[in-house]
Amino acid sequence: MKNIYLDHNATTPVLPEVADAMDTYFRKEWGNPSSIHWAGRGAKSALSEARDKVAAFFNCTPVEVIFTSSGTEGDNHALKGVALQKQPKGNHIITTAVEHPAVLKTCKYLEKTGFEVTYLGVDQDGMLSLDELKAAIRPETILISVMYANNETGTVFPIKEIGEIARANKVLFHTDAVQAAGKFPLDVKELNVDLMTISGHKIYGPKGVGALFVRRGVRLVPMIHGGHHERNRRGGTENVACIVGLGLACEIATRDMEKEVEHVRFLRDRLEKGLMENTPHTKLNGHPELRLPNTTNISFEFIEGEGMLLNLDMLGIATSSGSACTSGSLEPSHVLLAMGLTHEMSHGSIRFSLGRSNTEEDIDRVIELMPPIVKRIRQMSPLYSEETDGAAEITYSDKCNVK
Amino acid sequence: MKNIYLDHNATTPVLPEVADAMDTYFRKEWGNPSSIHWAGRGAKSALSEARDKVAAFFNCTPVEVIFTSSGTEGDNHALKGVALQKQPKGNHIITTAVEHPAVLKTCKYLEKTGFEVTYLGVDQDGMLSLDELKAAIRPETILISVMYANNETGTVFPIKEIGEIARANKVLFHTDAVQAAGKFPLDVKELNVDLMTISGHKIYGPKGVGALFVRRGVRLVPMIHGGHHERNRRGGTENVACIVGLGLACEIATRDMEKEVEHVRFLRDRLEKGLMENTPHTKLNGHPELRLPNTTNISFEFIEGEGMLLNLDMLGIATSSGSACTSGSLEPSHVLLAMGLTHEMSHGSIRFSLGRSNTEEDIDRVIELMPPIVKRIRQMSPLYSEETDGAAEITYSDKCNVK
Amino acid sequence: MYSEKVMDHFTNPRNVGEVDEANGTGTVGNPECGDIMKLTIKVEDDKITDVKFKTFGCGAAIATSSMVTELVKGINLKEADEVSNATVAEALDGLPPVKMHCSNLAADALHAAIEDYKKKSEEK
Amino acid sequence: MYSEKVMDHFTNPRNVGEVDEANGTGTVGNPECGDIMKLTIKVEDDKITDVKFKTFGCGAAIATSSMVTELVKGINLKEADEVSNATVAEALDGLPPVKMHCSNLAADALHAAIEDYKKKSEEK
Ligand SMILES: Cc1ncc(COP(=O)(O)O)c(C=O)c1O
Ligand SMILES: Cc1ncc(COP(=O)(O)O)c(C=O)c1O
Repeated sequence: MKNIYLDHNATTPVLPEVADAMDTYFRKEWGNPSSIHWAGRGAKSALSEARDKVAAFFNCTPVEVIFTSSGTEGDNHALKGVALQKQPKGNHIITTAVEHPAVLKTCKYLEKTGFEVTYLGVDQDGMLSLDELKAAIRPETILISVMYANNETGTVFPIKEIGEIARANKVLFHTDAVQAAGKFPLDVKELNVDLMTISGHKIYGPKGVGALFVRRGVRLVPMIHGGHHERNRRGGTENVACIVGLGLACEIATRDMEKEVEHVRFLRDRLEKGLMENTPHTKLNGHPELRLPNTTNISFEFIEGEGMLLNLDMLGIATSSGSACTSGSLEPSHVLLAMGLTHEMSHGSIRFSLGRSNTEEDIDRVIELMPPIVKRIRQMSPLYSEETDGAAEITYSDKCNVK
Repeated sequence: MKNIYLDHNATTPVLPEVADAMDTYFRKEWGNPSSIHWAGRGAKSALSEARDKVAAFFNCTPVEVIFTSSGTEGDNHALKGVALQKQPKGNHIITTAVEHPAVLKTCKYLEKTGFEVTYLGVDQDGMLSLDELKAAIRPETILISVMYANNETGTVFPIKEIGEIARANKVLFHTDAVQAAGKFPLDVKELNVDLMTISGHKIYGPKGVGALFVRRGVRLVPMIHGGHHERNRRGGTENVACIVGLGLACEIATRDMEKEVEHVRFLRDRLEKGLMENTPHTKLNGHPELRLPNTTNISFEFIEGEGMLLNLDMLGIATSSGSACTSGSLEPSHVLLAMGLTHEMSHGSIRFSLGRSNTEEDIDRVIELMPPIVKRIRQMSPLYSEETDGAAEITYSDKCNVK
Repeated sequence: MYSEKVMDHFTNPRNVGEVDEANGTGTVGNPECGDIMKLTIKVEDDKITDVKFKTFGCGAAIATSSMVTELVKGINLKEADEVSNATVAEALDGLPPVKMHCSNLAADALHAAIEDYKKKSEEK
Repeated sequence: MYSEKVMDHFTNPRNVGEVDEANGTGTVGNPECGDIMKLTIKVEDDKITDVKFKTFGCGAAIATSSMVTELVKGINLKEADEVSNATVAEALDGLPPVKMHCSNLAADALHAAIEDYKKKSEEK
């Protein structure tokens, strides 16, 4: 039975041509790019070619690119780097309630060290309000950080407009474009952004590498101090092979974008329609139009996501659940809660995120296999009544079983 | 003409078996280890196996290992993590004047943010004094960070004794073991260390990955905030392939250590003797006995290192010069200056660092090729007089040409 | 992530549903906590002659629910009282550390159902 | 890192040494700065008829020294006055940004040597 991978927002397979390109930098050109002798020269020029490619991806100059070890590091560096640099001038940061933990947890940390953070809310489609954003700006606001596209729902924020507002108010603007990369052009000039984060493994490149665009003239306190790497902005011997992989992945992403977007959008729409028509009591999470073309996030009422995920996995279908039972309690998605979903509905969400290798047959198989899974799990749920095909009557205890 | 690589302290070639092991995690097991479906499971167990291997290398438990993106990140995380965590209790850190920039620059940064740092000096062999260390400890001392072996001279510090002093004074102890790894056993129990940094690319593993040992019970403020990775201690999707490479490199390092140390020591001693006997006016930098078995650092009087390095490079011989003309001025090595060398002698140093692939023929070739290079460059030097084969009479202007 | 036994109980859960003419019901958890479990039992002569569960929760929650019904079917109330969270987790060959809290649910629901039965019988 | 021209001048430096019967000497730099250059010239009829250098410094420092001697050999003092750091760097097809400071040395040494010649001729 063929496996079907529908979790491209979690990670994407590395393209064979990317893996091939990297291979050289493990086996032949293993030199340290800081060395001036023969062993370092190949690595050094590879680094510089990769930087050119990433700069082309951002539509910026190569010196405006800092290589990082992940999207998470890029987000941390942008936020803390600006915050510490601008601390004397102001201590207020604006972000949204639906950011990735890389931004949210960093903001929580900054709050502990004397910064104030406004978390903008979103409406039921996961969209933020530009008026609320404008109203949140204060004289002491030093940074706005708003993601380009949400990883859970795919909702896309109006980055260009936010960039204009930021610029008009002389506030720096960072966007986490980890999920938007490869799906929209990331033109930092067009978008008015000062800082932008991307990650290799979401665009068919390797894990453990990313890049941060930092507009010329924007100074950041470094996060990793050390040698003269990255023009003194980020210490540490460069991960040459992974950086080469990132560069090539960016190049290919641009080359294939149009075709891929069309491909995944067609399949995604088919999947979404098929799933929602075949199963009662579902709800689409995310903006109906302003959404990543590859993402559909659906809540299945009365049941919890992990069960569906496990059942799908047993059939070889990889998806992701908004409900993460990782830290000792079954945490519902902070994104879905921010959109006003109840806890039950948040727990019952499944994210399908498509990619270049998916086919129409894949999608049709999922459409066919999903309803019996949902039915089976609903039969186990105390929230569901088979007789009425609706909510069961149940009284909750008010005590949580979680310590 | 065969290239001869004598710069293993800068970076080592990736072993083919390490590259092979990594390949699987780009081409087949590309899943996200946080995913619970089929695509993530292989990556997750690979991560856990690699962690076991690194834990064995440290002689610690797997939960005491945090994977990082470089030795530099490990050093930063150890220093800032302890500093910020312990800030309420004390603000004094002790380190040495000869640490790697990953430690020194981090200390300089911490000094700017309210910490006090004592930089212990070293004697002419690059050795520190335990009495001075003891005397430097104050009630508000929160951390001692002393490298295991110096990357430039190879001088090895008495880590076990320093660990005992730290423990007796209830001060945390970090050691940067990046250069010692693979040359000495890194038994954290035996050595009394609380934190230890290693880096993949110095032990025939990949660049862009490292590990930090953090003794159970030692809490650090995270440096990269994000998801639940590394038990909430370091956010970011894991660089699975590079981590697998690091794990295997550690395993092989232990397996081959004895043999390799004997091999490089024999060749290093031969090289050192050959070079110093064949050329007048040289000086060995570093401790005569307590030194990495693969490293020899020699100052050639009257001349500057880069010229020698370039000439050697033209013959296919890769070495490194203590003199780095990188940041707008010809900076002499801070390590050699701390050992009391004059600026000229610091500028005139060349580091030869050997590795497993070097052969006796390699070494003999270098011994043969070096003297004419030195002679040729000396002839160009205003500090050298051919007639007397000694120092030339010269009066300096006191103004520097560097702005 | 899960042991084979957990996956077995998750995939083929035993005793799903509600006992006809149950004389004890225990509902624990609520949507805010994440997991909800409803256990119904039929007690005859101090013995649990039938037991069924309905659970809203993750794989571990379903498996522990299923396991607890197997553990207590046919045993007397005194023995059932001694079934703890640890008993259930052990019977499943362990749970991933992050899921340990789920096993609290199953034993809690059982004890709530027994409590309910006792209260009802006293009321009679 | 270095252009071909730099490597050529570094590998085959022109005019190394000290001019016999030099009538102008310029020494610039000191060990603390890193680079030291000593330029000796022989001036006849306002023309630099011979010039040689000795340099302690990195590859760029040696190449710029060599280049400056080539540039000024045979030209008159007025033309030599106009040789600047930029002239030398350009003649070498550029230097890496981090090495730009080295090219300051060569022109400085030249001007110091001319200065020295002029002072000496006045003294006569
Ligand atoms: C002693 C020492 N510490 C730290 C580092 C930094 O490690 P990395 O190159 O992985 O950033 C190095 C090597 O550059 C080193 O020699
Ligand atoms: C929106 C967003 N930001 C940041 C990240 C973090 O990137 P990385 O996985 O490279 O740490 C992710 C992916 O996990 C993401 O989806």
